[in-house]
Amino acid sequence: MFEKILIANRGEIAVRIIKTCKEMGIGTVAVYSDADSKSLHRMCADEAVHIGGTAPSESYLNADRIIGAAKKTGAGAIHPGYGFLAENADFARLCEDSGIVFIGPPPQVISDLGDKTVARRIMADGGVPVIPGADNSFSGPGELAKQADIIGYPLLVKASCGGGGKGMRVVRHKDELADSLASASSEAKAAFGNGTVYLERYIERPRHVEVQVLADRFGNTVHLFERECSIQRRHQKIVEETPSTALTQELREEMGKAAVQAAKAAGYVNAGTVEFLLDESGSFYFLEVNTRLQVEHPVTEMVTGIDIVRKQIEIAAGRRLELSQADIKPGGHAIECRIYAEDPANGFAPSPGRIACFRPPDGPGIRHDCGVYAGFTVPVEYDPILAKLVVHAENRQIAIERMKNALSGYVMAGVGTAVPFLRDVIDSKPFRKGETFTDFIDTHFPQWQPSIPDRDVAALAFIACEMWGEVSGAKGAETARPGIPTPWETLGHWRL
Amino acid sequence: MFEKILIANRGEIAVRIIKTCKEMGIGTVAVYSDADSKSLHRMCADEAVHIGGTAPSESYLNADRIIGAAKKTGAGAIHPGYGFLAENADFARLCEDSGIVFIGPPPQVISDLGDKTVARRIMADGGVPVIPGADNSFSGPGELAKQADIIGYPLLVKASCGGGGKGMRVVRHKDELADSLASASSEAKAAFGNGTVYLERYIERPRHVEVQVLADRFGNTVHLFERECSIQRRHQKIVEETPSTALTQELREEMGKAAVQAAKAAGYVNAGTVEFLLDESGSFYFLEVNTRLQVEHPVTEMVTGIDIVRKQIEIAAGRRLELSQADIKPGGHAIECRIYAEDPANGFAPSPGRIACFRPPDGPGIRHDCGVYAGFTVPVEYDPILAKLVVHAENRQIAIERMKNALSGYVMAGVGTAVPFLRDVIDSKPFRKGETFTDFIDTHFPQWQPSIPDRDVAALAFIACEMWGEVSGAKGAETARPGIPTPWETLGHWRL
Amino acid sequence: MEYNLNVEGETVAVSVQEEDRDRFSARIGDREYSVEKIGLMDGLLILSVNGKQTGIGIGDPDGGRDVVINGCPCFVNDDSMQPRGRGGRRPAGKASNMVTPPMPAVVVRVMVNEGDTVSEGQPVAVVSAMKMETTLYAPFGGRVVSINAAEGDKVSPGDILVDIEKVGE
Amino acid sequence: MEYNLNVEGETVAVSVQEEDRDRFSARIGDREYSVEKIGLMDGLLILSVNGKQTGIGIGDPDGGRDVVINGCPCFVNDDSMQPRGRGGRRPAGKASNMVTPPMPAVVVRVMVNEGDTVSEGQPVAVVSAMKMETTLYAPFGGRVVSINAAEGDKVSPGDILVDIEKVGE
Repeated sequence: MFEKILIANRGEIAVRIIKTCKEMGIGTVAVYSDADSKSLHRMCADEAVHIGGTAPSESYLNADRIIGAAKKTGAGAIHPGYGFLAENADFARLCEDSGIVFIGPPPQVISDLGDKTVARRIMADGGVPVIPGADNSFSGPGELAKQADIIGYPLLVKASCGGGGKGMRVVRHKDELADSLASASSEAKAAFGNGTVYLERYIERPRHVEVQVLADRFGNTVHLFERECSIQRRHQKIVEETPSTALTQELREEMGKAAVQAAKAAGYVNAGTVEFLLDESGSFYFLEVNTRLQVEHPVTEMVTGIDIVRKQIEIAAGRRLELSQADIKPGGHAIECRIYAEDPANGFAPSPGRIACFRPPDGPGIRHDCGVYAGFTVPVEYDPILAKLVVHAENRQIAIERMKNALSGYVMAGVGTAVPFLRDVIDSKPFRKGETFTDFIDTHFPQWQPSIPDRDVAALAFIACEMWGEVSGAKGAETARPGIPTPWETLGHWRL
Repeated sequence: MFEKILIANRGEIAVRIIKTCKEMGIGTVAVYSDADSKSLHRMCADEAVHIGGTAPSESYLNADRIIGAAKKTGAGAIHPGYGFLAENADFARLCEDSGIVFIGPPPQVISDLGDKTVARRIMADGGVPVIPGADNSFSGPGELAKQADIIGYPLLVKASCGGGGKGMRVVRHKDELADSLASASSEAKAAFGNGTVYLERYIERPRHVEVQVLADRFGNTVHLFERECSIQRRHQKIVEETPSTALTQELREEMGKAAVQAAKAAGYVNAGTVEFLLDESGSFYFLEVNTRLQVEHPVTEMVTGIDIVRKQIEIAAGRRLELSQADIKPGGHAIECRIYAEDPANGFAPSPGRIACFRPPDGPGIRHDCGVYAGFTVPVEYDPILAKLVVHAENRQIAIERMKNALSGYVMAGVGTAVPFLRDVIDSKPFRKGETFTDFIDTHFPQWQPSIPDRDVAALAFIACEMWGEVSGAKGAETARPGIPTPWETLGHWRL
Repeated sequence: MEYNLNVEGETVAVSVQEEDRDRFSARIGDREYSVEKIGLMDGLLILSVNGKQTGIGIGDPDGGRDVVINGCPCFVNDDSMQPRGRGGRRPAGKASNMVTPPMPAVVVRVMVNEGDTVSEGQPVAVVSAMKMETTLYAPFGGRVVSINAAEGDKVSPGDILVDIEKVGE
Repeated sequence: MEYNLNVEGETVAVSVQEEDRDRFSARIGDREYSVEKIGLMDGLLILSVNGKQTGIGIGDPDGGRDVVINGCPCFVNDDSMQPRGRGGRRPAGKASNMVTPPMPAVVVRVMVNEGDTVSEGQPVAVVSAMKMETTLYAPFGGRVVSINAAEGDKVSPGDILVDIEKVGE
């Protein structure tokens, strides 16, 4: 086993990885940028190396400096977390070349799966369902019409060189095809200088369902069941859960098998996530493989009891996966809410700044993966994720009640969060019914505005601070004893 | 369902019960004594009623005042927690008579099971194994010799009116019996004025294994598997875990069935715990039923995902238990360490006082049920339990590593705790091997003394406070901004 | 004592009567309140308001307080008191007549030069916060008088990145 | 600067050289240390000692500090400085020549009266803390000069509950 691991990341995920390393008796090296000298991940590690400026290119994306820090501290392996260099095949290769173990899949697997067309081909060849569509886009209108019959309706006309919705048409009936092809092609030509289009099955009201897999170097591959991640805002997941309300036990096993098949087809080693689109009929299609630890991995950990980071480290160290598929028996229901620094009263705009007051909820079945602390200034330069609130309970209904109550007890001031929004989402009828599709937010919360808490109580709380905060030096002193803060001395902090 | 529940307890268990009530949308009423006006349980509740003086008889044991508080606030039910009035049949009856639901078993069941001889008879009649012994102690030496042959050796000669080990003899061979009977009888006569003795099977190196049961009013009774609670100091449990390393799957099911049988024999309703002694041969014997929520219930909650307090409330409200035995599938391994206010450097003497610094560990698979906070003065008048640290992991080995690391990160100053002792216990070879018998502490830790942490680092930390604490007013001020504490203003608290 | 507080943009007038060291009564409109200080626990202020206990988180940004009740923060300041910080933190409405970022941000680029004529709604600068870019537009047509920020600068709400002089009014 | 610290009953002499605002170097015996202040997070002081970072909990009882390292508290005080509190918290050894409780406690009963003659080891009082009773014994034979505590009194280590005058010495 490694004696020391460098964590090439920051924030909550770096802190979370450090925790598992400590449990395993492995030394931890944090790296940090100028903006992060007081960051939680830096303080939690056994050692910390300053690797450069605040800009990611000068620090967390700077492969050479990170490798340098690993060499300097004698770290035998690097855990990349998610984001930054986590899915960078060149970095994985550089680690290998430097004699440092990259905790993730082999570089070739990362680059294969990072290329969507290569990944699609690998999966199709491996018998994993992909979204039906023309793999050859250089066909004439006649050929496309034939393909359309094979794919079926509704289908999507897409510009080969397109993006941003330009040159894209949803075709619901056969007789609309010719017109759509013509208009899409002409729009594509105008926009990208290339009118080539191709066809793909259009998935209506899809769900985003992904499957966690673990694979060792010896060909043992298992899955840890699914995560339902359909609730997204601006293509960013905000609520995840497991099990998915959309899956029958049969479909669950089928998708699990498909994920294992996908991992095997790709020659996958370490922890990874196979993402699928699931349509309303119960058909599912390969979307992509995330070749790293996923933000939402805790929900899987809570229902299976398996520490995925520990497995990653063990696999990277060459250990054999001692788990068989039959050993993995998920229990109960888990939900995660991502706590981003964002201002729900201001269109969810990023909300960096200094955390003036912070008290996350705790209690049975509550996990809080967190990268910040009271007094920390959340930098403007990095991802807005501050923490993840995760709950586990006997069943989905109790998990919802637990999450709702936990969100009600989430105290953060100084930096905005979407906690009130998340609570409304969790507590909504469609969520309670499990009607979680990727259009959930647009459909059910298009114009959400935060409700103001009881103004009277807010005013009275303000007055309470003014009144009882002021006396800390005077009345408070009479009960003060050396070394022991009276409450009102403590209160004095935030009223200075 | 109840609109409001009064919690007739204090400390960590009151806080824990309040959390489940909040998740269920039930209002909470705390009661508190003079010494507890600043206690955590009081602050966490929606309402709080001062019920009297610090002495338990004036407050937490005062049934009339508690009933009065429930009536005043309109609480429809009372949860007694553990200790205080939890196993008081008269109190349960008084609740009933006052039209308030007592969250626990019926009064008659409490009183039946509270009487050891009645309980033993109920169990024996119900086919639950009890410790073999003479139920009639008024037999002559000849009769006793015959009984001895039936009971088998080793056996225990016990004084009928005895206690404290007086008039007690372990008899390992038949030929020692006559001498032992004579000497025990004469010792008993000298000590208690009554030389009557009786016989009981002597259980060597027993384990204390208990089974959690849930029973509704409709005759549905299930068990939630076992808890191993053999590690005790002065007959007080300090470490509990589930599953027990001593049980085969077969024995586990057998004990579970016996516990359900015991509950049914007693007419049990609500959550209860059937305690057994387990000997090295795998035979187990009924010890007693705890007719209440158990201190160590969290380990069961962590492996089953079931909130036992929620079940208690639902059952008390007349709901049907929707769980069948087959639904309950425990997963992983959980360990609990009790954090008492005690000074390991001073023979584990009670250590009340003001908590000067407190930061419990957190992270994946860690639960901390806690009744105190930084700045709170732990009263001298009540139980020394401050908190319970509970971990859950994929298997026992990882759970041990998790607990060990969590204990290493447990920061409490001002009040002593046995954290360093617990860490040594958890990390010991016999514990790791699962050799947990009730003589564990006496056998393996008879003369334990805390090891001093690195004196140099302690000295340097002290100097760091002196040096950087002093400048808070001067150098610290330059970076201070209104409303935002600099670290060194905060540091100023504990150096005042 | 009388307070005129601004709670999330609305004025709340409170009449307060101190009862004893740990207690005051208050009237807001025709509603009567009895408020008791229960204590401070883990950074939360515990109050009893008419017998109902609440844990309240309190942050203290410039010029007011963030009061967090049931997970929802809400900004309260006292218009009648001296501002203790740099003035109100939150703009009363959208500061739509200035080229200023809506949140602390870093300047990605400025697309105009001093002396340029700009039309209303023309993009003049892009700022970035937490990997999300926001384009700032000219609030009205006019002439660029000065550029006050360069690429890479850290800027805050209220900082005028581009000064535009209205033309033809 | 020179420090003479008492760490859990043993003297540790430290020679300290301030390097800059956030850093000092120190020598203890022949061991050299470089100490850096990293920050304060959730009540823990984060230090780097020779490049190894540690989170340290610090409490401040009378006359010294409780320093918590890796879950183990350890009491440090500075013998060379003025006591800032009521003097050392912990008795140097067992205060075996006084009738005083080993921990804060409540008096359950006093079993002797003023003027009584007691013999060494005779129980003279029982105190209770957290539901555990502790019997206090006469440290030597003598005559009870005064009783300073009554049933129900809260008492602390150092409080002499029963004054005994040695006889025949």
